[in-house]
Amino acid sequence: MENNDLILELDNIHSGYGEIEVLKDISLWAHRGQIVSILGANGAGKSTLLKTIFGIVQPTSGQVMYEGQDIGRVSTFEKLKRGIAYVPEGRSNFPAMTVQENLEMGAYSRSDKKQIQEDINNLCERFPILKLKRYTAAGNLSGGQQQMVEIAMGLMLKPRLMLIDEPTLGMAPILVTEVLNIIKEINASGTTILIVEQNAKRALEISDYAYVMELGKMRMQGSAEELGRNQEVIEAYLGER
Amino acid sequence: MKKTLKVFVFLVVVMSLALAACAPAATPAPAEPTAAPQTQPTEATKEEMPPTAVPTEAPKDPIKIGLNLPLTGALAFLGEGYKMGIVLAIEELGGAIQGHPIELYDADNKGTPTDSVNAVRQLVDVNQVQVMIGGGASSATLASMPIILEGETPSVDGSSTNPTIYNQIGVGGNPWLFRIGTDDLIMGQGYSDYIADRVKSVSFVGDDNQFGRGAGQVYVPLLPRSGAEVLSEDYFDPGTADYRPALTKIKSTGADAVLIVMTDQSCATFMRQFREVGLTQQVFARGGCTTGLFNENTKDDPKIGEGIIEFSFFMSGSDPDFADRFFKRYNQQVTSHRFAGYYAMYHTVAPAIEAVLADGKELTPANIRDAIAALDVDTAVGKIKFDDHNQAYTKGSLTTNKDGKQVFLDEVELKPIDHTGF
Amino acid sequence: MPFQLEIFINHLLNGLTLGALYSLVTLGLVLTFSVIGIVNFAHGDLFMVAGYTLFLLLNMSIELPYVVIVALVILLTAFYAVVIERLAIHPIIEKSWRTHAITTIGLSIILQNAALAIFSADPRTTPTSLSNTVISPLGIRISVQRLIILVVAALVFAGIQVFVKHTKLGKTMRAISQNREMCQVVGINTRKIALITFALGGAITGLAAALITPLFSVYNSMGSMLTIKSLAAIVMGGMGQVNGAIYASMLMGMIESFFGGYVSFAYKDVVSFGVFVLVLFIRPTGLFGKKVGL
Amino acid sequence: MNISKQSLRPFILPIVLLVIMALLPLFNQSGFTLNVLINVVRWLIFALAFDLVAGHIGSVSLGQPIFYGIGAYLTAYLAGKLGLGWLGCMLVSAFFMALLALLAGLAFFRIRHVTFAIGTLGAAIVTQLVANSAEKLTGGALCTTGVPRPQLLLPFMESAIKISKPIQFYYLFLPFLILTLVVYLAVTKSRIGRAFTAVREDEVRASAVGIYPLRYKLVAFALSGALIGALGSWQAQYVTVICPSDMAQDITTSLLIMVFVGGAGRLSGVIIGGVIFSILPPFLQAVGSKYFQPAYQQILYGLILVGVMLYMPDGLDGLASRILRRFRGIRKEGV
Amino acid sequence: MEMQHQSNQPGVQQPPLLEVRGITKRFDGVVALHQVNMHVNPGERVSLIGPNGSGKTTMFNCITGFYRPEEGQVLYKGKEITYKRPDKIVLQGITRTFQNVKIFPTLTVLDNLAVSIQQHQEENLLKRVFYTGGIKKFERKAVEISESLLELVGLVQMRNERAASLVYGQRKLLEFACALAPDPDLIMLDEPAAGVNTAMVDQMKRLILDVNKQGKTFLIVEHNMGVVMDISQRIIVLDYGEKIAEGKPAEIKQDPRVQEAYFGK
Repeated sequence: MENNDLILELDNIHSGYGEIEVLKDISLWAHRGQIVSILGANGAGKSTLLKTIFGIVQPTSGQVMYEGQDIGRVSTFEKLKRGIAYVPEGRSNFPAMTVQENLEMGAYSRSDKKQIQEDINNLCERFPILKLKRYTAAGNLSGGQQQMVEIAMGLMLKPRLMLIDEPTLGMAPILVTEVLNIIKEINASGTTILIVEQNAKRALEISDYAYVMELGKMRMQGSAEELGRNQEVIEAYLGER
Repeated sequence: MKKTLKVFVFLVVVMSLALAACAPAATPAPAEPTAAPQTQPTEATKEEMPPTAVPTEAPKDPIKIGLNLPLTGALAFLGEGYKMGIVLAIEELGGAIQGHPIELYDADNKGTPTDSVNAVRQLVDVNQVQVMIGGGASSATLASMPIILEGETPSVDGSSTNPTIYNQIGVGGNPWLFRIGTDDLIMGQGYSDYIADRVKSVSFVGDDNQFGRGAGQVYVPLLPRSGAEVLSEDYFDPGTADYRPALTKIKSTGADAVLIVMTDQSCATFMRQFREVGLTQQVFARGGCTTGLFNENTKDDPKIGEGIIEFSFFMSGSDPDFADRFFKRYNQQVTSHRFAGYYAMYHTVAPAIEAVLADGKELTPANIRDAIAALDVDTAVGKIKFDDHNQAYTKGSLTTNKDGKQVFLDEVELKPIDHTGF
Repeated sequence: MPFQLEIFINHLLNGLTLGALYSLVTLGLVLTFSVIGIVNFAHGDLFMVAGYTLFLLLNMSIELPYVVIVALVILLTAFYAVVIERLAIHPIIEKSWRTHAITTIGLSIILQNAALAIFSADPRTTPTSLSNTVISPLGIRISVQRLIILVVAALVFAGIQVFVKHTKLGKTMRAISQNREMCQVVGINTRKIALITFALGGAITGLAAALITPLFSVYNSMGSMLTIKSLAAIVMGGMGQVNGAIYASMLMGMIESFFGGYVSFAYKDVVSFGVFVLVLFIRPTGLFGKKVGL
Repeated sequence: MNISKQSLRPFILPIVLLVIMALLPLFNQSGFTLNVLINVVRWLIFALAFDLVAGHIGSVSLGQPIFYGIGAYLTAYLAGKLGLGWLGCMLVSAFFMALLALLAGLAFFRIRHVTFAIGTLGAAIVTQLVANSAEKLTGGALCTTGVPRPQLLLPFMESAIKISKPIQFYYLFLPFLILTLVVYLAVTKSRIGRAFTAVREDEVRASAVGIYPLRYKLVAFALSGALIGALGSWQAQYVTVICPSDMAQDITTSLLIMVFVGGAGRLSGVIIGGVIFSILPPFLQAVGSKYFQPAYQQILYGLILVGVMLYMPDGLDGLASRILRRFRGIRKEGV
Repeated sequence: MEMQHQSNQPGVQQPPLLEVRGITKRFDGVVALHQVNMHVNPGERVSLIGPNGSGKTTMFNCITGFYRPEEGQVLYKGKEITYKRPDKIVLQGITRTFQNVKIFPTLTVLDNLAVSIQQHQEENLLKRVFYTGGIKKFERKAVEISESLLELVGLVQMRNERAASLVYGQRKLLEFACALAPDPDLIMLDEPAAGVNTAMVDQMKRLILDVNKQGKTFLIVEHNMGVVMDISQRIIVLDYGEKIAEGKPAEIKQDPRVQEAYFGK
């Protein structure tokens, strides 16, 4: 690995909901500028992992290091300010608000009003679909368009690290390509991306590095190429044998 | 096992609560003075016992008086007023009658039948009072009557104006309940004639409660018989009601006069809006539209209440001296209920108890009942003397407002009236 | 009865003012309901407390101008609301609506009886010089106080529209009412906004009380019916739709005025609640029910 | 039926309750105590019937006093005008209120949750206002008065006894509580109760196992309506006066408090809540009246209520279980 | 695991157990299913696959009566059940599970099963109230069936636990047992292998095959292609609410349209 600049480091994280432990001893590293994907079956704990990093779920033990600092006790608001954005899975926008308003809400933790409007304009230029639907209620958009809005909401923070949960869930293949291309583009402009994907094959295509989770534990890790060639991964997650 | 233990704990709770609640009845409570909120008459009297009373004698048995009144809920103003009058009366009596200290026991009947049953039960069985004052609302009084009968404890009522009660008390079956306030029917005849003499048509507006509705039942049929047409009849929830729609309607009917049956609670609001809409009709009233409280509530603009003619019993116009004493004591104006409470205590219960003591009899509820039935007391508002339906006929009074003050117009003799059909 | 235009206009005006009055009272409740999801059965009692506050301020030895008094009532009521939120609502905010309901019913019992113990059961009037000043445009007599209520209600509703659509706080409130989980993701402190919403609801209730009670009187049990009418308006307007609740309140005012004026006052509340129940049968989501949010 | 410890368990609490209730008058026969006991019986029946809907079906109906009030007014007519006996009145009231509940249920079960609660509250207010305004029918605010008291005529008696003493009322009333408990247990501890739970927890899933949710909701609503209707009928004959205030919101408030503070959907919870909150107000008044004004009693009541909600999240029933668990824990350690 | 049970192969002329004819379902104008035809033969194991949002669950809901399709018919054993209520359809012999496992959390494991059986035991509500002798018999029978099902799925020890205390995998097994409880002919499973560990996936597969051997028909929605390939005799592929392919697992794997839409080539 050429880039040794660690942006995110998880050490022996245990986490869960109430008495149910979902994550068991998870360790993970992400380097600046990478796309790191987390693969695994439903219920493996991938989403919980992202939520734990972002702080919506509190780890019971272990350490979350971001840019060399422990952010285990830092509020989500503060995390947003420090440049971590989180795009949850599913319809995670404000459906009765317009795209414009959704983007403004995405920038909730920022206070520079003028700059926010400028950034929204820029995003609209970059993603024509946003420009087209700028004053339409987000709930009236199609699933793919909504996903685009949600990613754009994350981008409003100009994050250095973006956590994206299943961005292509249930999308048509063409859209999948489009969304993944956007993610790649975001990455190219300098944002580190941690992505949870069910579509393992497509995820590996854009990733630099990948982890495979099973039942709340890390099963495997390696560069995307390595895992792509790994027979076990192919069998379990790529739908081929 | 867990369940059995749970049951055990539960039973302990039930037993302790139930028995604690009943304790006073199981072992008659030692004579403790009641903490009436504004006064400690008993304490005071014990020390200032007049020297004429035999000083060496041990303190005499207390007289226990129960108040069965709506003290919380929508009718709380009524019970509260009663109690103020009663407390003032006890203070003026020196807190005792012939050396027997007076103890007051509260029971909140919330103005509802069910709670009234509970309240009378408490007064009769737990507090074991010798005489009760109250009822307050007609429905509460009606519901408490069987319990009063069974508990064999006399009760004096001042404001249950429902004519139904007349037929059920005294020779009607319940010799324990006495009314010093006259009911709607007794008052209604005279007042209908009075109104019909002056105007040809009337719009009727009343409080939407027992008081307003009960009056409506009497006046709406009586007025046409006396010769005045009733052009509209409306009732409003007291207090928050916006009367403007009704006032607009009254305007459209073009009646010569308005008859309003309202307590002090709603009358000020009604009259304020009456003036706002610009109505100029003569206003006749029953309830609390010329009282001190009304004038207090409209003191910002005395024109609001100007010229209302109100008919009532127990009105300060007949006994201005009492109104002054009341104001001195509470810094508040007299209302009918405050008046009624005072008269029930000072001019009815107290003389009866004195009579019992004078005869050297024991202060039992039955003896007090007989003494009340035999009362013949002259008061500023007429005689308190009960007929065979345990009804006393005090005088009615006509009052009006002038320059923000109540002015006494005339007295009206109230006579027994045929109650068949009620 | 022949149709008289003047009477009709009068009824229309009455319906408008009554509706404005109901909607001012409802507004404070619908905000907390839609943003925090609290069914507050003590709302009317907060109005009552604000009314007594007005009474006390009007009867102070120092005479303050009415505008100052209104501002004070608004501030104090917002403060009461904050205290109530901190003490009683905050600890149970995550619980079911049943817990909310019973806790606020308990609060309502406490407030009503505290008022009874402190102020006695006598109704208190709080007239201002404006409530006795009557003007008569087009031959319809109306007090300035009532006109002020109409104007202020209109301003408040316009203000609420602007607030909700164009300010960050307003947008945040809409956001919470639409998707609570997502709010955490963008960094909204929902607990803090809940407190602010309660304070805002309190302030509006204070404003309503400061304007409305001069026309009526204040007494301890006045809140119950106000709460129920507000709840009915909220449900009829479509569960937490601010505008829906306002329209529903106006509708109730109109029904009471016209049905009362032309048919029967005894049954006006029967009809307005009957309409409410009917609306639920026909449109279970309310008249203006949308799927999500404010 | 194989009589195991398991199957007897649900019956222990009601039987103990009934035995205590039946024996209490032996120790204290004052009218006050009996009146309190009658109120306990009344509220227990009311709360159990309310819980059938609110606790077991999960639809919090704030309109149950409708059945109570109409049952009472119906009885005033049946007993007063038609001279029907007390039992007849109760049965007829129960029948018609069950019917009314079925009709109301068909309309109201289209809505759910808070909307259902507020909708039924609206219906209760409409009913109360109609009772208040329809003077010809109900006597309006002046109430219907003079409902005859029950007359008991058993086969071996020569003439009927007029029931007027509290103790007579009490013992005539107690079997109705027994009946209510039997109905409550029979329904909730059986397969119907299981279906109720299924409907309450997940209507979609319930449909998927073949349960038609509306049917069970209607069954619960009708049963509740019948019991409350009979109760209203009884109350009319006990108090002899029926007013619109008998349908007032306070009743719903008390029910909510008893059932939800006690523990909804659990017999032990309803019994604990019902008994405590029907004894508490007269207790506060009788014992506390020397020290507090009624307003302060009410404030205390409100404070107790809020306190319970804030500090005992699983209700009094849950609290009792927790205390017992701790006791048991200590005992086990000790042994 | 190549266990093709020839004994369960449908006769060629036998009418289908379930037939879906031209079902169309829209939500707010968005078409979720468009003119879909499909059938399931008695004793068959059919899988319904496709990307999320392709209409699989919508199809399940249309068959089981939770949705009312705008067009088309659902026939079960030759009789139309299109607009029947869900509970009626269950009583006719179609049971189902849910994607986001649904059980009754406060009921015990045994009661969860019992409540699934009881509706099938008697029809008449009045009888249920008054005919207590029969109830006891039914109840005994229900417990018997439940016990044997718990044994089958391996939850015997948990019988008196509240269902809420089960872990995710156990809940799935309980839900599966509940689907078997009323002795249905057609069992519809919505993602039976999702979110459980590999051992449990194998257990689930075994269960499905075993139960199928006893003559039950299965219609399964599943994402785990390993499971789908192992247990399906026939696969139907949906995409954008339309049926794009149908056939044996091996054929489906080769189908270019499926490759494009589902496997993502």
